[in-house]
Formats: sequence, structure tokens, C-alpha cells
Amino acid sequence: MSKRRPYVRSMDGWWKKNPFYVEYMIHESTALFVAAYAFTLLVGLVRLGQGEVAWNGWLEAMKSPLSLICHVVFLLAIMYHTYTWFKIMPITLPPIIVGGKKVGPEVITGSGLLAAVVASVFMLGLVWRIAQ
Amino acid sequence: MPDSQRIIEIEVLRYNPESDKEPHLEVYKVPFSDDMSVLQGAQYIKDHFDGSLTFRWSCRMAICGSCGMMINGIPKLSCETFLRDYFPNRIRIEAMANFPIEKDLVVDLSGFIEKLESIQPYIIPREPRSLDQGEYIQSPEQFNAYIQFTSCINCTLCYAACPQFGLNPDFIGPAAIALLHRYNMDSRDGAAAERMELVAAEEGVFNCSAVGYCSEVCPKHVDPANAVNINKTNAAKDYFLRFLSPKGGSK
Amino acid sequence: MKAGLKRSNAPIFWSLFGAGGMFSALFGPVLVFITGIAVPLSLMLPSETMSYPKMLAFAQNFIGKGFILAVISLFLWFAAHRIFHSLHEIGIHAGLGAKLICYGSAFVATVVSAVVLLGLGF
Amino acid sequence: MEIFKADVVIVGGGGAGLRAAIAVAETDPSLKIALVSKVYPMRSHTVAAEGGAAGVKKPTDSYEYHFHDTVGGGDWLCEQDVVEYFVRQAPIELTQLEHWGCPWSRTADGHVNVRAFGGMKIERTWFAADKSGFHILHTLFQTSMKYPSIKRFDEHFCVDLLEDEGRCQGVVVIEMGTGEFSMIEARSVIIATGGAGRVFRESTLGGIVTGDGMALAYRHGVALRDMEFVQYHPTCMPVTGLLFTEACRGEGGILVNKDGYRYLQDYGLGPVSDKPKNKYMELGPRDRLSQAFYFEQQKGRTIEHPRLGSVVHLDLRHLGEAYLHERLPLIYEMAETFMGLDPAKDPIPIRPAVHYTMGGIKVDGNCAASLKGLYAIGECASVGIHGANRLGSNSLTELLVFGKVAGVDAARNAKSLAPGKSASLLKQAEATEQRLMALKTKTGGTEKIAVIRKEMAQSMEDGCGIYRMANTMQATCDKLSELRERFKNISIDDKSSVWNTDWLTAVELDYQLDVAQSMAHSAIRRKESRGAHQRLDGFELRDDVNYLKHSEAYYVAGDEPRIAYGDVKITTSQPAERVYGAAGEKADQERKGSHA
Ligand SMILES: Cc1cc2nc3c(=O)[nH]c(=O)nc-3n(C[C@H](O)[C@H](O)[C@H](O)COP(=O)(O)OP(=O)(O)OC[C@H]3O[C@@H](n4cnc5c(N)ncnc54)[C@H](O)[C@@H]3O)c2cc1C
Ligand code: SF4
Ligand code: F3S
Ligand code: FES
Repeated sequence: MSKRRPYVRSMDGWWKKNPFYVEYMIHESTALFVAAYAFTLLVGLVRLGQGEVAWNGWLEAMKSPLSLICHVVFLLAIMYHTYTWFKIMPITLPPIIVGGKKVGPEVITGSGLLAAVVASVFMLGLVWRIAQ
Repeated sequence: MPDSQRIIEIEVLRYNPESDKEPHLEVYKVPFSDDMSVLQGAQYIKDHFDGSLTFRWSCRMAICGSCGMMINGIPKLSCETFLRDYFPNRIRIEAMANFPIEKDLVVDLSGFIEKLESIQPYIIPREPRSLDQGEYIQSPEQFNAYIQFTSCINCTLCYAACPQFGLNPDFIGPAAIALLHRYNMDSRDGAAAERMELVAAEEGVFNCSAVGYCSEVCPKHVDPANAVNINKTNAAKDYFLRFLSPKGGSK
Repeated sequence: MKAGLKRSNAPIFWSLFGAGGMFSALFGPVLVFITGIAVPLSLMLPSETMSYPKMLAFAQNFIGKGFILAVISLFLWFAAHRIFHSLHEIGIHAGLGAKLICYGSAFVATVVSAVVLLGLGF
Repeated sequence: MEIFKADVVIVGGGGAGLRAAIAVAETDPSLKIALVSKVYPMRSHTVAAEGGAAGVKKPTDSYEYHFHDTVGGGDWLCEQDVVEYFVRQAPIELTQLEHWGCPWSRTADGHVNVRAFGGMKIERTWFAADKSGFHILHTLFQTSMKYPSIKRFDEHFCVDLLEDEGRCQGVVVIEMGTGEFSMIEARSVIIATGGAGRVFRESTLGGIVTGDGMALAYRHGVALRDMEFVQYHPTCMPVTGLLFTEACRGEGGILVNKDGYRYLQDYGLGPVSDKPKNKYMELGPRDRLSQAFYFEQQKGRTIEHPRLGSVVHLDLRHLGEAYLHERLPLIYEMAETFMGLDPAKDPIPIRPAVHYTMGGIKVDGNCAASLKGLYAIGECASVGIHGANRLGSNSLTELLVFGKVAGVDAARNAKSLAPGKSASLLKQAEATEQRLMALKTKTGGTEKIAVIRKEMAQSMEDGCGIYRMANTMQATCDKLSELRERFKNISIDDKSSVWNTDWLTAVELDYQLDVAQSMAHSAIRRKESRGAHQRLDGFELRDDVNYLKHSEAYYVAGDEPRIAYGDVKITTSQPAERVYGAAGEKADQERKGSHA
């Protein structure tokens, strides 16, 4: 009879054990804020479907201090999501060869962040024009 | 003060399956010099304090892949980690995380080896060639497509780093997928479709949530996270292709 | 190769996750800023930017409909996937229940959005 | 005790063992192969080889050149017929490895590239960056998984051979994870357990390189041949012995003593030139460079370091940081991490360390030992290609060429024989188990493993180092006999079954003592200087009249080994003087002249 008795360690609380994991959990949790924001928009959409009064009520609610505070939090969280999304991007892409050399991870992350900035400016500009 | 009189405290997670119910920490005071690795620290303990201390090692030059352990909670090769970098603090060494502990610092690697075997880690020729025809020709581009993924030393530090493997030991995991990718990307090989079955299976790439720590701790810069994540895209393509073409991707 | 391998259905969810993650990374911050901060406070943008007629017109336009649906639905599919995984990671193995709640709400939200958008006409 | 029945059992999962396993599997898929290794195969020390594997590749090269380099490099103690076969098979085997996926470095047009190596006239060393051994080993290991007939016994420690009816019929192994014994029956047994350099103090070798297989065969009456020839590599890290590859010198690194003087010019390797020149100065053969170090030390011209001992400097500074990063990245990293110095700014302290055992289990050209059914391959074997001094990059090729030879012949042998009598084998296996269990459970021992090991290593270095003298060799022989006695009183802390490395280390030490004895006693009998065996006590010259002979050490239970001598097979190359540097060039020209 074998005397082996392999000991399996518990995974409980693993995410607290290493700063790398803590960061991972934080960036994963930004999804909560994305969801909350999407639900806010969903409510808005439903209100829009219910007519002008309902929609104006929603717009009014968006002006409440609570809503504003929430949205500042959403903004920060989702910006962090954007940052980490592009930070991880290099591991998800096949190697990109430019001029016989592999493009470095910083370049990929940088390009992603740049794309997000461009998209934001474009969107703001578009909305601004429509609003005029 | 001469080097040899400096003493560092090494705390070791000990576990003897025949007498301990669970692992416990023990502290040893080890004299050390600047060029002494953590592995040599462990050897000092074995030679001078307790011959029963058990760990794997061989090459001492970071190439055989046997001496991985958790050093202050981080998966590292103990032969290329130096005591001087921790002194005067205490250093804690433990068996690699996410694996069952067999004894002290030795973990059960049989699951990993089975995974290596399961990925068909050999050339299944695209075009067979006889020895008289000489070597296959590979352009620098073809060579560069896979060479990075050949440098894995099977140290399994990436498994000790990957929480998804910890949570689901059936996950094929970073190093094995990196090796699978190595063969898929080799211009001599033609069996990527055969290997897809495993990539796309429940044990396959979709267990990975892109934590990325595997690549962070890899001592040979294999970037296994990249291999895993590229194959998610491949597997997804294969999945949807099944609906489009009558033959589909793989089975 | 091992026998009895079961193909994972993850690609469906993973693809939605990826699309939503990318979409929210690119447009999330600016949308939050516009709808939640700039318009309510009339900051940079006039407050009638999101007036009923304007929004109605937007929601009745093909592109507008598509955009609204994409934002709400993909954001939620992305979030649902991550949250489901995180629950698993912190050791809450609610299993099927958690799966239903996470992906279910994304699904319901998608359907509701689609119904409302259709109801608003063209 | 569990019993496994195989047709061929291979002990050792390094390059040699794996190549043999594949050869058996390809020869006859119906044969059951047991591959035993005390570490997972990819941990075997083949993994550490950096430089590459020799095989004729360029159109300007020829088998004859490779043959002459090898035989001359071996100081004419090679089996020339075996070398002839070897040089012809080399390119075939290296190509085979390419077909299996080995990522050999390539030229821009996609063909395999070759590099220059010490003692080789023309570039013929196939390499995979500076990790050739690593890639060879992993390629073989992974390819071996293709064959269902290879059953691996990973982390199983071989402790004995089984012999019945005058032939070898299996092995006894301990599963390290459980401490349990099993017996593996087979009609052919191949030993591929690697070198034994760990009997010395400073070596480039991994902890597993303890000469187990040599001792196993030796105890069963098989001769260990040419054991006195132990190669010192001239440029190693002091204390740890880690290797700084020959490429450091190939790229232009120089060796200087404490006065900053390029001392090699004083030892027949000059004159000094600015650029590295093949077979001159730093690019002379390993034995000569290591010998020069010794004399510098004797003359007090080495640098005395409080902790590192006597060293000279490997100076790479003039190559510049950028170039070093490009050409010698691993070496740069090693100097930084292991020694905490920057090779672009500081010279690297180095000294010679033990690197390779030329000798080993005596086998014929089919790798068959004198005990029927037993084969040996790789560094543990002496098939006869290295003679008194191995040329760098010949041994990796040897693993492949002779791994295959042994595999094919072992398969043939297994098919030609009927299975043995299990009962009689089992009795032997049980006796072995009892002997080793007694070693473990015995109490009251006072000798520490680490102490005996240290004394053995120190004494081997003192007596059987780069230069040897009768009195110091005698002291080593005496010391080893003393340690053999003291070993009987060994104490083992760990009494458990699971993963008892304390116990297995003691078993290894037992093997090491045997091998050390065979080396020391072969050395003291050889009253000449040849290749890696250099004496300073009146036998400074080669003596072809009396010693153009292989030494053969035979085990004598409880006593010192018996040394006998065997003939050297000479076909086309008659012994001549081995000269390098300007003298070497002159000799080459004279030879050419006389041929013309
Ligand atoms: C640093 C370094 C660099 C080198 N560079 C080169 C080079 O550039 N070119 C070249 O040609 N040569 C080189 N060499 C030499 C060459 O690498 C070795 O000679 C060769 O790899 C030995 O291979 P092997 O298969 O005989 O043994 P190994 O690879 O050492 O394998 C031995 C096997 O036997 C097993 N084993 C041992 N004892 C037991 C036991 N009791 N029970 C079960 N299993 C056992 C081990 O587990 C292992 O699997 C170098 C050597 C070193 C150390
Ligand atoms: S991928 Fe890196 S960390 Fe993982 S086993 Fe290979 S070398 Fe080790
Ligand atoms: S750490 Fe694990 S989750 Fe993926 S990116 Fe690496 S395999
Ligand atoms: S001992 Fe080989 S990798 Fe550390």
C-alpha cells in the first residue's frame, strides 16, 4: 500500500495573496460598473418608450446629486477598465510583425489607448454637432 | 563583516505525508554568501540540519526546470534566486502553489505530464520527407513564428501562477497550450486541426480569463498567456465555422 | 489524444464578452461622461442635447437603434461574463443559478431593449 | 513487489536513452519498452549543453576531416572503426532530429547553419542558439510520446541489474514517490545514465550526474574503460562550476592572469593575435587551456580571491555591452545574476571545472557490453570515440548515433531470446530490496552523507585533477578506501517511504565511491601523459609503446579495483604529435606537403 497522501491546499482567498491578483480582481470588478451603467441606460430607454413625460423624469433623475456621484464613479471605473483592457491586449493578439520586427506590448497598449481617445473625441464632436 | 558570517532565516513549509496531518512552517538559520541561491540555502539545510528536507533540483543553471518553488509567495526558480536579495528579512519557501504537495517542496506533477502527452507534442508532417532529401527548409519568418514557444523548460511556474488552474485542475493550462501552439505554428507540422479538439474542449483555452500572471512569472519569456489567448480566437473561429461549412472545423 | 473530449460552448459567450469589452473600452468613458455628467450639468454640451425629440429621432433612426442596442446589450454581455467568472473565482459556485442570473439578465435586457426600440417605430 | 514485463528496458531518459527508446519503437512496434529515469526525462543533464552537435554539413568538409579531428583530439586512444561509423552517421542523425522538429539555427536561406568549435578544422557544429542540448532533449522527449510502446517510469530510481543464465534480464527500481520497489523484466537492458562528474568538487554538471549506471554495470563484472580521462573545461564559474561556453572565447574573449598578461602564449598556443584564430591561444583545446591554468597557479600568477579561491580573468570588456548582449546573452545574464557583475565593465573570474567523463562502461561498436543482453550508451558508456580527450560537440551527436545503434540491436536481441525465469529474478530483486531497506532503517550510524561526499570530491580534485602525481593519486586511492569503510557507518535522517531523497542520496554516494575508485586506480596505473591525463612526476610524455592501451577497471567486492589493459583499434590514423598554435599550423603544412 502506497504511503502517498498528497496534500491539496485550499484556494480560499487566493486573490488576496498577491498584489497581481488583487489588481486582477479590481479590474475584473469594473464589470459591475459597466453593468450598472448599462442598466441605467436600459431604464432610460424604457422611459423613452413610455413617452415624453417619462423621459423627462429620467433626465431629471440623472441630475440628482446621487446620480452625478454615481456617474463620476462609473466614469473612473470604466476608464480603468479601458486602461486594463488595452493593457491585456498584447497577450490576446497574435504577434504583429512590422518591418521584420515584432511590435512590442507597449506599442499595442498605446495604440489601443490612443484609439479610445480618438473614439471619445469623435463621439463628443459628433454629439456636439448634433446638439447644435 | 565577512560574508560567511551573515545569517539569514529561511522559513520552509514542511509536510511529511507519513507523519503530518497538514503542512507547517519551520525556520532555519542559514549562513550565506553573496553568490548563494535559495536552492543552495535549501541544500545547506538538508546537509547540515535535516536530511529529510525534500526538494527537486539538478542543473543549478535555470534550464532543467526542476527547482521551482514559491519564494515569499511568488513562483520562482530557486537556483536563480539569491538569498542576498532578501537579507536581512526572513525568506519563506513553499511548494509550488496549485499543485498537491507530495512532501515538503515536492509537488505532484503527474497531471501536468499527462497534459503534455495529450497535446500531441511532436511533428505530424504536413509533407513527409525522407532523410536523403535532407532537412526541411524554413524561412526566417517561418522560424520566428514558433521559436519563442520552444523555450519552455516545463518548470510549471506558470501553473503555480494561474488561479484558473488552481480552481480547475483539469484546465490544460499555460505551458501545455504554449507547446501545442509551438507545434501548430511550425511550418513542418500539419496537425493543427487535430489539436483543435483539445483547444476547444471544456478543458481547453476558455478556462483562461486572461489573468496574465503566467507570462509574468515565466523565467524563459515564453509568454504562455499569449499562446492561450491566441487560441481562444482560433477556437472561436473554428466553432462558428462549423455552422458555415458542411465539414466544419474539427469534430 | 484524450477520448471523450466535450466541446466547450464558451465561444458564444466569449465572443459577446470580447465585443462588449472592446466596445465599452472604446466608448464607455465618453458615454458615461455625456449622459451622466455633461448633459445633466450642461457642461460642454447644451442640456437639450438629450431632449425628448432629439432622442426619439435618434432611437427611430436605424443607426441610432443599432447603437443603443449595441451599447446596452454588449455592455451587459461583457459584464455578465466577467461577473459570472469572478463569482466562480471567489469561490461562489452558485452554478446554474449564477449562470442564469448573469447571462439571463443580459439576455432579458437585450430582449427588452429590442422590443422598446422596435416599439418606437422608424 | 510489483513486476513489470517489458522486452527492452532503458535506464536513463537523457538524450541517449530517449533516442534508443525511439529506435526500439521504430524497429518493432510490438516490443514493449520500459524507460526508467530518476528525473523526468526533460530534466536530464543533456538539457544543459549549450554549444551544439558535430556532423559534416558543408561541401568543403568531409568525413575524413571529422575523423582526423576526433582521433587526433582524442590523442589516438579512439576506436577508429567506431569513429569511422560515427562520422558517417552523424549528419543523418542530425537531419533526423530536424525532421522531428528540433529548431536548429538556420541560415537566411532556410537551411541548417553550422558553427566553428574547438579542435574542429571546419565549421560542422549544428546548434540551436546557445541551447542546443535543451532543444535536442525536448525534441526527443516530445517525439517519444508518439510511440505507445514506450512506457515511462519517471522518477524511478534504478538500484540493480538482474542477471540470470549469464545474461542481463532486467532491473530493480524504486518509485521515488512511494519508496516502493519493483522489478522490470526485459531481455535487453540499455544503460544510458550519463556521466559521473559529480564525484569531483567543482563541476559543470547537474546534481543527478552521479555515475549510477557505471557503478551498476561495474558491480556486475563489466569493465569501466578509460576512467582516468576526465575533461576539465577551462572557463567555469568558481565554486558553482557553472559553464561559460567556449563561444565566449570564440567571440574574442581573452584569458589573463593577475598581471593582466595573456598567459596562454607561454604554453605553446601563441603567438598572440588581435583577432581570435582557430586553434591558437584562447581557441586551443580544452585540456591545454586547463593545464595552462594549473601552471599559472603553481607560479603564483593567478588571482587569489578570499571566497572564490584561485582564479584568472575571462575578459570580455573590449567587446562592448551591445555586442555582448547580441552574441552572448545567456552568458551576460549568468554573470549578472549568479555573480553580480557586469561583463561589459568587469572581467569575469573563472577557473577550470570538471565537465565530462571520457571513459565509461566498456562496450563494442554495437554498444553491447560483455554481459550478454546489456548495452550502454551516452556519457556513461565507452564506445570508443572520445579517446583521451573529447572534442566539444561530439558527445551530443554520440547520443543520437549510438542511441539508435543500441536501440536497433537491443530490439534484435530481445526478439531472438525467450523470456527468462521470473522466479529466480524475483529472488535477486528481493535480496536487493532487503539490502537497501537495511541501509535505510539501520540506526546508530554516525557518518553524514554530506561529509563523505565532500571529502570524496575534495580528494578527487586533489589527486585526479588537471595534473597528477603518484603521491597525491595514492593519497586519493587511500582516502577512497577509507571512505568506503566509513560509508558502512552512514546515518540517514529520513526513515520515511514517500520521496525519501536522503536515502537515495546515500545510494548515489555508494555509486559515486565506486566510480571514483575506478578513476583514481586507473589514473595511478597510467604512467604517461595523454589527453586529459597529465602527470608531472617523470611521466610528462606520451608513451605509445606501453600505454597506447585502454585501461579497464574491474570491480572487486570489498577491495580496490583490478586494472587491466585492452588494445586500441587503429585503422588509418597512426599516432602523431598533438600540436596547436603556430606549431600546429606548421605540422599541418608538413603533413599536406608529404601528402602532395
Ligand atoms: C554544461 C554542459 C555543456 C555541454 N555542452 C555540450 C555541447 O555543446 N556539445 C556536446 O556534444 N556535448 C556537450 N556536453 C556533454 C553532453 O551534454 C553530455 O555528455 C550528454 O548530454 C550526456 O547525455 P546522456 O544521455 O548520456 O546522459 P544524461 O542526459 O545525463 O541523462 C542521464 C539519464 O539517466 C538517468 N539516470 C541516472 N541514474 C539513474 C538511476 N540510478 N536510475 C534511473 N535513472 C537514472 C537520469 O535521470 C537521466 O535521465 C555538455 C555538458 C555539460 C554539462
Ligand atoms: S511556459 Fe514558462 S513558466 Fe510555464 S513551464 Fe514553460 S518555462 Fe515554465
Ligand atoms: S495565468 Fe491563467 S488565466 Fe490565462 S493568462 Fe495565464 S493561463
Ligand atoms: S536546478 Fe535546474 S532549473 Fe533550477
